[in-house]
Amino acid sequence: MTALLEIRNLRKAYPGVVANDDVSLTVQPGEIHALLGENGAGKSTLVKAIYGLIAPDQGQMLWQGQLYAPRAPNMARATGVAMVFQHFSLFDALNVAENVALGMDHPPRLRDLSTEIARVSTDYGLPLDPNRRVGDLSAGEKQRVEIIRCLLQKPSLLIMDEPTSVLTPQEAETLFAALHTLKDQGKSILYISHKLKEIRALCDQATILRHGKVVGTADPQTATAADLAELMVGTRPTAIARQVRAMGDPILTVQKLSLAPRSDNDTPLRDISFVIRAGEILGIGGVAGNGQDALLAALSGERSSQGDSIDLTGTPIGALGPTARRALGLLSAPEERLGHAAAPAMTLTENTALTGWDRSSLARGGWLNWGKAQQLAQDVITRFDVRTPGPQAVAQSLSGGNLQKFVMGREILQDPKVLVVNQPTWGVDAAAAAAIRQALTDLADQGTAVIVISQDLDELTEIADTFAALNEGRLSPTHPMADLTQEQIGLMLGGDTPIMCSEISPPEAQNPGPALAAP
Amino acid sequence: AQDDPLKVGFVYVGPIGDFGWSYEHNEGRLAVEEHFGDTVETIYQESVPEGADAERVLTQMALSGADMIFTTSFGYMDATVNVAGKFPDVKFEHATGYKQADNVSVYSARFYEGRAIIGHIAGKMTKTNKVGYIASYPIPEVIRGINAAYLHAKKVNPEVEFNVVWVSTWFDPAKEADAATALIEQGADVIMQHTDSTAPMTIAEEKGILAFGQASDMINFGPNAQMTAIIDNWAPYYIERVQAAMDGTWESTNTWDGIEPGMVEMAAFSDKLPEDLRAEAEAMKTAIAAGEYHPFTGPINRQDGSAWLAEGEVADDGTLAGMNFYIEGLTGEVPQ
Amino acid sequence: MDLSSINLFVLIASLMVSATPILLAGIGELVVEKSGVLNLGVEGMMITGAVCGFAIAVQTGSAGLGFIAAALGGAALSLIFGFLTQVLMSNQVATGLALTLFGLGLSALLGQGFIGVKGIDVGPVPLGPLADIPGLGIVLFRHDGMVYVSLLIVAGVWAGLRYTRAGLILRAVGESHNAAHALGYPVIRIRLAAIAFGGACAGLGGAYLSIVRVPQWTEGMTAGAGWIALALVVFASWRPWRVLAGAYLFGGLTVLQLNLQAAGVKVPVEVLSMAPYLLTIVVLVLISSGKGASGAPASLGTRFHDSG
Amino acid sequence: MIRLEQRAAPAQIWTFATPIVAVLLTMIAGGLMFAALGTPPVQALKTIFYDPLFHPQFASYSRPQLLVKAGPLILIAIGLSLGFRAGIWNIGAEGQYIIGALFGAGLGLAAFPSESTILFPAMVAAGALGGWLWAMIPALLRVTFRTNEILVSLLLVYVAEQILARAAVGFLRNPDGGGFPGSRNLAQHSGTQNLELFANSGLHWGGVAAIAAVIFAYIVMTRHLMGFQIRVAGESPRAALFAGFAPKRLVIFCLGFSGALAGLAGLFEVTGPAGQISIDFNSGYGFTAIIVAFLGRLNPFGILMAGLLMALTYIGGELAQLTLSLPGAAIQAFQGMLLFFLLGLDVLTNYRIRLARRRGA
Ligand SMILES: Nc1ncnc2c1ncn2[C@@H]1O[C@H](COP(=O)(O)OP(=O)(O)OP(=O)(O)O)[C@@H](O)[C@H]1O
Ligand SMILES: Nc1ncnc2c1ncn2[C@@H]1O[C@H](COP(=O)(O)OP(=O)(O)OP(=O)(O)O)[C@@H](O)[C@H]1O
Ligand SMILES: [Mg+2]
Ligand SMILES: [Mg+2]
Repeated sequence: MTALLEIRNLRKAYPGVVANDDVSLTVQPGEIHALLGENGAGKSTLVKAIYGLIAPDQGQMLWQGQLYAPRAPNMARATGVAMVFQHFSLFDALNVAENVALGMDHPPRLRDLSTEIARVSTDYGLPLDPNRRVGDLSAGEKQRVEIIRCLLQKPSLLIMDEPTSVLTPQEAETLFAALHTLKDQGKSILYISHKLKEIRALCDQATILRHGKVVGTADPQTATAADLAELMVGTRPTAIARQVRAMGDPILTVQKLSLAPRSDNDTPLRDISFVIRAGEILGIGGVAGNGQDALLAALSGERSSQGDSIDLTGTPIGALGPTARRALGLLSAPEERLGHAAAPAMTLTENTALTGWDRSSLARGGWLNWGKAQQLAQDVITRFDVRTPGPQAVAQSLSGGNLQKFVMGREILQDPKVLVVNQPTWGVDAAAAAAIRQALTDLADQGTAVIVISQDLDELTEIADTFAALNEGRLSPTHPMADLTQEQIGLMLGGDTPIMCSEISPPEAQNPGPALAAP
Repeated sequence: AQDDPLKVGFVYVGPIGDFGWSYEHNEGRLAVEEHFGDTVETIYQESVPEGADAERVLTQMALSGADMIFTTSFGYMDATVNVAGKFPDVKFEHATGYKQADNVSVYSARFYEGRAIIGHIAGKMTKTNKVGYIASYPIPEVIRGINAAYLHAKKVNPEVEFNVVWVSTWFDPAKEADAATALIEQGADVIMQHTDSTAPMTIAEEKGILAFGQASDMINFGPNAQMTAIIDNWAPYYIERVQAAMDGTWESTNTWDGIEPGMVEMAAFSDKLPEDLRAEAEAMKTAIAAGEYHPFTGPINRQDGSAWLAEGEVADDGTLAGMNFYIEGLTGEVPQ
Repeated sequence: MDLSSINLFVLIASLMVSATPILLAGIGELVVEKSGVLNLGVEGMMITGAVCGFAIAVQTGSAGLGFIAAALGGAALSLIFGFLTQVLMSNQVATGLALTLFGLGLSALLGQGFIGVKGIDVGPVPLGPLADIPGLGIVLFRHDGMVYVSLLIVAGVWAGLRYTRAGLILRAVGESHNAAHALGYPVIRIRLAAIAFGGACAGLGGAYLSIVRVPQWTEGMTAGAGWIALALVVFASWRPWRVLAGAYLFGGLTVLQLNLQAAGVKVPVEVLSMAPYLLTIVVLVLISSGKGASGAPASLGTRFHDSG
Repeated sequence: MIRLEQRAAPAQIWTFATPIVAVLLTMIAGGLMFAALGTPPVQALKTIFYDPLFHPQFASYSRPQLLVKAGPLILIAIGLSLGFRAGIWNIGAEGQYIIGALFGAGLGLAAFPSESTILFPAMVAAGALGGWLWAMIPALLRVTFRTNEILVSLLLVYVAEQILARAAVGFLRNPDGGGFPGSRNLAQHSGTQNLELFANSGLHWGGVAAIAAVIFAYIVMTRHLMGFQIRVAGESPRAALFAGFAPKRLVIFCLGFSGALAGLAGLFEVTGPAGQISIDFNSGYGFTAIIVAFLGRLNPFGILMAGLLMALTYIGGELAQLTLSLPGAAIQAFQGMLLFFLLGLDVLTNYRIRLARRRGA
């Protein structure tokens, strides 16, 4: 049997870094092939070469035994390669059908295409309205657009670069089902992900990259997650360490917090109420697009609400802006690292001043003390093991995981009373993700109230003391994490209220039971 | 050295390609070159804004060795006087201003003499009794022109009406064309302009009505439309002044010349005009040139009806130079 | 004062003529901006079109050839901008302004031999009995060909952007050049084509002035029309029909104020001359205070670099 | 095939070398143009670039004139650059320049013939106020109605020009001027004149203000929170919101600041080199300053250099017209070329040129 795609000794160098070094790899027909590696290992570079987006410096590719050298994506598509990009290649101002049409070389008329999108999307269990504006879609829905766009081309090889990083478990499940269907149809899939669990469940073969080189192959069905992680990083990941601790006094009380939607497809917040105590980690789960961004904005102060809807240790802060809230000790880190939590082209020193100028007294009378800011940035870098040349590096030169560590560290070192984070380990490799989770746990151990908004239930199970679910802008009551089964959580995510014995009734909360053990 | 040619500088407010004000001054410069040949050297600078840059340009011109400088726009007045103060050996000639100094002469043209003649023709030729007038800015020069034309149109046609449109520009072909169109649509069948482009003439030609050229002979643009044109002819004056400078007879003067020495020239009267009207126009021109007739001869009342000039009284140059009122019969107001 | 002397049909007809240069330039710039490029050099391209068009029209006696030359001239000039901003990634705002400066100088040099030369006659398109329809005939059927061409271009741009694949790709490139590139579209080539189209339209607009509306060549004769054309695109929220509406609104106000003056309306002249600008601002405020996004292409004015 | 490859960090050397290379290339291209026009190219280039600085006849006068000419350009460009960095587009500085001049001159004329020593400083304040107020129109419309400030500020230029014309022939006209348009000459009255700082240099307070603005802008942009807010807002508007920087305040500040500086420039010109309000008082500084701002890469010292370079080409161009009879249009085209080269070569700071093979296989 000839391989569908064979890559031989491929090399691609960027100034200062060899992104792919002598990479060889074979994808068989009907195979789901995993490509593993930590941030910056060269995975995206390799698949971009296959898709014709970049020209390799050396090496060859063979497609069913024939020499294959796509000069542009349309050649790749004509050959039978389709790709779902790690960073969306979507056009916000255009609708779903138009976006799909743009990814096809010979699309049918838009009206016919719309029908087809509707059909294929239901077939694969990934429902989509072809007439919606993509800018108004949630991250998960955007991902579906990319996937449907590929599926419509009936590719022989489907490349997916970290497709599940923005999906809920349910969405991921439907995606996996769809991938299995494709596999059964004899198609091959090249699958990139940091989530070892899903790779083990899904893939037939795995190639692991480190620093641009292939460091090994493995059969994910038999290898353990720890084995794979060790291959990727070079060391075994350590488990999260947690102390047994008692919860302190209630610190942040949210009462009937509502926000109107800002556009037709924006999710409103509806009557959100919860209480969090010192030392508690509250995990807020939910499917993408159910109001996570709005909730973070409402808590961080980017969007203001009624003054008394949010109360921080007795001070109504709903009407205050981000700076005033930071002064009172409420800090936050939004989901999008580049362009929201950090300014891409600015240095780490400057990005430290971004949220620290007031609380960390980096400015006096409006005059900034850059020396002090640099010191703080250096502290963050050292304490949180941010891999970067130094505080003078610009934010966008950091890999995703490192930038995320920096953002977290920046807030944590400012000694928050309450820290709110949204998707703290989105698209971050296993080692970095573990470090971030550990940092959040340590913070809680020191008495900070931590709110973790995340779609990653494993993550929440691992670190959260209490759990609430966000569904269409409503927040469920809070329950101790330990009391919840996966099934109950699933119901809560869907907006149902499971029958519980241990609903936490603020503010005189009881002890949340035994501390979670490391998994 | 004695044999060096006399260096004469010219400063223009617009591009010499405007086919209007600056173009005509540059024609004067070319006439000087032609007339004196190697004994003069001319230099010029075009599109010099009237504000802050004028003084520098004049200074540089003086530094470059110019013996004589013509500053050809009103707005250069103070700059000219200032620079003249610093270069007492350089002779300055400032157009259309009023500030003289030992080495600064002023000169201007009595365009209103020409306006009187075209007013007369317009009064006779209009059938709708509506004359359209495209005016630039409400400055004495322009107001004087309106008054002179209206006075003489009214004399021969008591029914005549002037519609004045102020376009707030000296040179914007598109806007001038629009103004001409608007006037014609309002019933005007004769167009006069006191702006620099040929656009109104072209529109008049297109719409088959009558018009008068401004600044230069625009017969090219309105072979059927142009009745005559008031031509700025600076050449005789420039030649005379340069000659004076060469002869060492130059002194500061205040010149306000009209038809007689040829500073204001009338283009050939169109043969579309009736014979007798052409004769009248010629006669008027001759009378003005000979000093027998002054266009502003009383009785003339101001717009509000108050007396300005008594019977037989002739306007003095001072009042004319600063004229900022309409005469009786004109409608509308002078924008203030 | 005699408002009855203002004939509405005639007024509309003349505002169409008055608005055609800015309409042409504006619709061209709309296409450029839809592709994500901000070219502030409209004035420079218009004046270059004006001189090229006039020169060729006079020399060949054909208005059609003149307009073709103007389109080519405008497009050629715009490609200087295209090369600098797309290939060398120079700043678009500054390069556009430099283009205006260069175009004004270049056109004056090219036009030196055409000062005082009479243009050619361009009559209305003979539309037979249509022209005699009362009212409508004056408004719609007595124009020169370019007025109709400009309307066709607007319709073409509208339909092209909305219904064709090329239009979709153009919009996509203007929305996100990175995504378009990732899908394999030649971002730079598409943008260069859009820039050239914009230059050609601006050239036509300038030539309409020098060949039809004025008609003559003089330096600086566009007198700021390019700036108004740029303003139109923003005013129109990047929608073709609104460019038409904006051009006719602005042209209409300009023509109307002259007509009101000619009719002797007792409103200070300065107020009337300011009116087109002030009313445009008022309309703009009304539009923008309503709901809805501005419609600006998301990557307007930003640089694109293919790092692969 | 030639391709551009991004540098890891901007090449410092090219930051300084590109302007020099650009000038050299402009000399070649411009020289060809001058030759085509029948002017000896070397002489033309020498006249434009060398004579204003070193010609025995002109230099002593032209050298200080460089700052006189560059002063308003720098002053306005500095103001604009702050907004441009924040993504706030004031392209109506020309209008603010006019209104600033009108306000300042209006005060001076109202107080005429006062010789009070506080009159001139009060006029300076009035000039800044005038420009600030005129800029507040687009600012407030943007803040309250989200109206596009590019368009409003541009349209207001035309409105300001009408007001200027009306002032010159109407309400500010010199009552002793015999009905001629234009105001009294402010530079000729001790109470209202913008003093020449060194005799015969032409240098006036506007140049001092320009230098001060450069230093002020540099300090604000690098050290002050306001400058930091401006940079963040321009770089990443969402990050600015997250940081808690209020965008509306920034719009008001940036438009107001640029308006005030443009107004100041107008005031210094009307009381100094121009002397009076006249119909055509403004001469495009507000638009040229936009080029200067970008040419200076929105950096205060860059703007200083760019302003001086532009001034050099203006003054050198005037000399070339004078001494070589080059048409003004050729100078304009030449300036355009210089800008093209300067802007185009900027790429070398951030990219290197590489000859790349296409396709490995
Ligand atoms: N356009 C580029 N220019 C320069 N260097 C690049 C470019 N793209 C990638 N690199 C470098 O190539 C290396 C590999 O990057 P690549 O994006 O392939 O990593 P990855 O394995 O996909 O990482 P991740 O898991 O974060 O997506 C990185 O170290 C990066 O520095
Ligand atoms: N144009 C570029 N120039 C230089 N380095 C680049 C460029 N594009 C990407 N990189 C580098 O490539 C590396 C990987 O980038 P990539 O965009 O694939 O994902 P990432 O930043 O690792 O984040 P994540 O995978 O978490 O989304 C980063 O170190 C980044 O700095
Ligand atoms: Mg990545
Ligand atoms: Mg990647």
